[in-house]
Amino acid sequence: MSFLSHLISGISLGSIYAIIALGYTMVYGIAKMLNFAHGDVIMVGAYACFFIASRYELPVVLGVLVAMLVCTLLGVIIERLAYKPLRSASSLAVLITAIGMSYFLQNAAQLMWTSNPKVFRSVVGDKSLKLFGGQLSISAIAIVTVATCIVIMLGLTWFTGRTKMGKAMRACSEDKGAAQLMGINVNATISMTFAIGSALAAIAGVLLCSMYPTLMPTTGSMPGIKAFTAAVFGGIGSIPGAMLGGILLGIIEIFGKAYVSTQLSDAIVFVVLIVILLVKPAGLLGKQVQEKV
Amino acid sequence: MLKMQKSTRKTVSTYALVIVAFVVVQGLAMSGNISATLRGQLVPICAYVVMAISLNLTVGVLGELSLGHASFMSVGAFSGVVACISLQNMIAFGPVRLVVGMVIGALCAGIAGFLIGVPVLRLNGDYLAIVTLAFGEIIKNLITCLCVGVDSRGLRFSFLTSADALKLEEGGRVIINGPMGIAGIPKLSTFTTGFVLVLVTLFIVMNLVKSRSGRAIMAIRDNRIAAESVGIPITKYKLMAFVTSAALAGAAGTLYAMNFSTIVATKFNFNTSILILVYVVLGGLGNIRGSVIAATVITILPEMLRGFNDYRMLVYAIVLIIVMLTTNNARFKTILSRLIPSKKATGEGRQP
Amino acid sequence: MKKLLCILLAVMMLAALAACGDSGSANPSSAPAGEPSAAPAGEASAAPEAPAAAAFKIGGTGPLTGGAAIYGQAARNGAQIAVEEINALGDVQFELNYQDDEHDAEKAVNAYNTLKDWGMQISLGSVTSTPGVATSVENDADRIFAITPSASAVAVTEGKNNVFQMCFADPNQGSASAQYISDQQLGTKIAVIYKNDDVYSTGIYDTFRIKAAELGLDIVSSTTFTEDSQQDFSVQLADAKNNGADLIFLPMYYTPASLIFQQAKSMDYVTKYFGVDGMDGILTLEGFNKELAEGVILLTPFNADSTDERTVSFVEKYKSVYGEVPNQFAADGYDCIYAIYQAIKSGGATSDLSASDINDILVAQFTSMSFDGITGDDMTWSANGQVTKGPKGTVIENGSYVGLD
Amino acid sequence: MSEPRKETKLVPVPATNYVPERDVDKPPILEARNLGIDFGGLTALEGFNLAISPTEIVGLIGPNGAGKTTVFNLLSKVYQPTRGTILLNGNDTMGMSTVQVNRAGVARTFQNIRLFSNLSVEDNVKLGLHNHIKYGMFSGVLRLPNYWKQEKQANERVRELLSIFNMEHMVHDRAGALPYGAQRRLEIIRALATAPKLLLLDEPAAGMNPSETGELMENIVKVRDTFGVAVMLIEHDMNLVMGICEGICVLNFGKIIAKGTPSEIQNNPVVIEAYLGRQKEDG
Repeated sequence: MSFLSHLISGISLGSIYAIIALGYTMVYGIAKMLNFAHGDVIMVGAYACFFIASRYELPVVLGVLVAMLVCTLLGVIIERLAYKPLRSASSLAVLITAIGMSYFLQNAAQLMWTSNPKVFRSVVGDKSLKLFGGQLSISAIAIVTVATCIVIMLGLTWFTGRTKMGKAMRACSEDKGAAQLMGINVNATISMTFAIGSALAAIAGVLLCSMYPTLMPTTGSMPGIKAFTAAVFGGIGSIPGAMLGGILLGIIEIFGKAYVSTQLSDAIVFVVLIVILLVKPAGLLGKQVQEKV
Repeated sequence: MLKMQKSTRKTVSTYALVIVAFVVVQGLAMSGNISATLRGQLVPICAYVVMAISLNLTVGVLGELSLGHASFMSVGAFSGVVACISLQNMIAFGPVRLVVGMVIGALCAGIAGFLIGVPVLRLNGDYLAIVTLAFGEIIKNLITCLCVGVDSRGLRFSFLTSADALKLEEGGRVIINGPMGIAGIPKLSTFTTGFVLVLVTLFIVMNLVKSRSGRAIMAIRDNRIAAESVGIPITKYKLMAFVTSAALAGAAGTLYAMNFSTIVATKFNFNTSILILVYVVLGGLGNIRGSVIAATVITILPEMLRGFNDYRMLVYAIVLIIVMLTTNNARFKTILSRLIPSKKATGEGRQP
Repeated sequence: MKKLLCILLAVMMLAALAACGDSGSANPSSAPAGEPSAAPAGEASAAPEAPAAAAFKIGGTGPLTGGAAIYGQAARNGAQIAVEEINALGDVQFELNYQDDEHDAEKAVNAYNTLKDWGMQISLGSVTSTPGVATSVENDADRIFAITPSASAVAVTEGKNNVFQMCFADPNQGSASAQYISDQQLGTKIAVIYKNDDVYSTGIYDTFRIKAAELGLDIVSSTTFTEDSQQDFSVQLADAKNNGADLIFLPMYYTPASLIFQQAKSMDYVTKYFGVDGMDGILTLEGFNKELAEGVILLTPFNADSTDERTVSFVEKYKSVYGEVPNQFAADGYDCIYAIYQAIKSGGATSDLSASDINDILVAQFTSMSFDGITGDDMTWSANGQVTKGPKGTVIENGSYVGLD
Repeated sequence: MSEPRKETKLVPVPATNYVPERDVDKPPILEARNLGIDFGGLTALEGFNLAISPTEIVGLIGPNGAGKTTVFNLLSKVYQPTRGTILLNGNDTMGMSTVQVNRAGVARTFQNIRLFSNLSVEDNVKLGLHNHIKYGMFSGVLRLPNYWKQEKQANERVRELLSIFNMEHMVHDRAGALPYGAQRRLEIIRALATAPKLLLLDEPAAGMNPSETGELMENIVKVRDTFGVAVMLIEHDMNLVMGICEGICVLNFGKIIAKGTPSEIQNNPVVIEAYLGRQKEDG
């Protein structure tokens, strides 16, 4: 029974990583950049939802919508101001700029909202589902998170596979120059990707803070890094890969703690990551691209 | 041969820059014309300069992104300090003990670099980056669980337990106490030793780059397939660059740790690795002199921003973004090059 | 490269200008201590009106940015309130300067040196332990007296004769907690969850474990978390539950503790909790469901809901200035200033003395005086710098702290 | 690998592949037997048999996508063959890496030039000399006497090699900044610097004007004569191929459709239909 409940904790933690990882992987796929500020966009989204839903006690749905709106705008603005001027620069320069942006968001949040933690009120309440005569309980937020994660994954797969905009995104990620020649507006497509990635970040922020309800300016950074790991784990650039990587990471983290050692849990996660990458150098579902000679 | 002298001139100017900076600062310090803040930063600056040069060897010269360079600093710091403390009775003279500590720190970090490098260097690009990040986290986690003590029987180790599991004899001393790290480190590092380490690092890296091995390393960066086609064994040279880089970082770690009375494993986290990467990128990939300057400026910068009080780190972030935008954006670059007449010849670029 | 250089230099220049222009206090260290500061320091932390008489320059370092900023800011704010109160009394003037150390030893030494350049005569050490260990060595070497509000590791005071703590040292808390649990028979099967990359948390746990063994308390589960994994506690709680713990000891700050309470509830795990002084502040968390902490017992020297006159007045002031209920760090900061004030008055120190002269006077006073503050009555300090004050057992009842015994 | 080979015996070397008056009785420097490779179930090359004698110049021609570069990639071990054997000087190269076959005497250039573009011309050639410069990392870092001696020899050798194509004056230029033709020539020099026995040139004349091509033709012959190497080249310029190649091998759809001397190939109806004919239509 404890195995099952650990598994459930792992899956629900992993689903949050998965949603964040989806944002990472989309942006990476198209802009070929590691957007280290993604974790901090999550934090901003969570704060937006906190102010609407917890502090002013407005409807939760409104909180989520406002959070998505705020994050989408923020994502697009960040892209325009900080990343677009570096479109032709080396990927390392963009990486460092993204890190600068991450520092900026954290420090701005600290100045605006203080470093005092806020306790986030779960968007679905603290009900839980009892099974096996109460031996196993699954919290409502865990169910909602896993469901949201699956819906988002399916939605994104549909979006990139079937819609015009989605196809444009895939085209840009394959070859920007060729896409441009085919009449695709590359800049608009990249902005759109950031918008979608950031809206996902808002959802991830709300769910993250509903499950683990302390909110601080640094809340997003560690889940951000772990989700980045998850994205690589699953094969960066691959949407199902991000989902799989996120959930596996969550499960490994919880199982590592439960069955090996809580002291070494961080190390265990990363050891598994390294082993997987050594066996499958492009991640679980990533494509191994061979250089043409 | 005229142009040959030019690249030599560049090397000489890098040494000259470091030596002049040392002489000037040392002179000011002797005559008491230097603030305590700057004086306190001299050793960390030297350590970060060495870190930046050594990471440049991996990122700029070898062309592989490493996000875990701080972990080698960590290995060097902890092993070097353990060596310095346990040799306290054997080597009385501080500077010699420090040098021995640095050599041991470099060795241990080099071994760590080798152990990590052998399996992972066949990965490329972002995958290699994430694996180095992962190793950084693993090393941080492992050192947090490690206790080391010394008594008359020699070094005692224990893992995942606490310091009393070391079962030290009377008069023994706990050196690494798990998460509490090391406290009570004798302050052996001085600006002079830091300066010497910077010179040694410059000597090693610049000579390496301008030798047969360095050429092979740069060839791998520029075109791996072509390098193979002329008979250059990729793994050997990747490993050479990576291990050298790790060993130098280890020596820098010892220097750094021996300047503060305490170090903890969590200091050498992802953020520290990123900070060092910032030095390298700002200074220019493969540009050793740039790394030296960038490491110095970026280390001093947050202290100069203290006037901004709570806004300090916000301003720091903004400065970082603006500097990245201005130095890497094509439009800004052309504007700048119009303002500043550039004498850049063809031979430069990424070449150190 | 040239371009880069120019930009960097320009940025540095700007920064330097800004630094000078803003604080006006970047005087070289050679400026005689006690000289009336020409420009009123622009720091937010400095006294609002330039003191007429020469003020004692008190400096402290603490995390004012980053993840640990809450502790540094609280200590600074608490100390600032005390400084303003004392300055209003008129007999002794203080000038407070708090510098950011980002909870990092290296940055703390930088911050300390900045304060030295400013002409610091008395130091408040560092707010957190790791930086505290680094700066206390400097305090010792420079002979600048230090009393730290909350750097509780033993290594902070160990081997230095002029560094004092306002808070309990970690081992004292650990053994006092075990003693208290045993005396009050709160439980026999104890589970411990601690943060194993944190000096404070492990410091308490180490002595708790030893003392608990002496007292016959059975530690049935001992699990950890780190800075990187402080969100999910389901495994740790399940371990405690499966091992039949009847009390969980939480030597940690209140942020992770609030998550533990919440997750235990969603697991339907009901047990007793025992916290340490870092738990204080949990009730002031914005949006925290106080029912979750119902019945939690903690050993803390400070209680913001106390009806004690000085505490009430401090809490009121703090709320009106900073808009938040002060936590224990703020109270420690406040007490540090008052303790210095008392020692200065009784020792007859004046602000024109050098830092090392003041140091000698304060060390003599601190090791002999008794101090009543808002974090405890009859506090005394041993020669090794550790404080002796009665830990107050406090229980959370109906959403507020209630003193035990 | 498991499928039985159709030809187990040594493939008889077609006499047409040898230049009659030269080396005909010496064993071939390189021999490919029944070579083939599949990419994900798709057969890119099949039944490739060829022998090259020690100082022969062989042309490999065929329409785009015929598998010419694939042959080079197999011979230089960028890809490992799915079927068949490559004998180098009579030794099986099975399991050898690119680095190892280079040391055994195969050097190549690339269709899309692969220079070390951030390094100087000098360094590019020195990298070709890499395995002939004998000092280790420590001599290099510590600048031991051996370093100076070896580097001096290398510098001289670099200038010697560059003089083949009259490129001595470019010795300090950045390779990536050279004009296109010079980059192609530098790549050949770099390959030559490894002291190969077989030089594989992938479209050496691509992007050159007729006078440059003429110069290149002379130089290829000169290189063969002075260094005594065998040369195999892929080229679309028929003047070059017909002008200097002693033997020509025509590929189409991954299969050899003809082998022979230039005149034989020119008159081969299959070749005309499959290759030359089509090229004429293309204009």
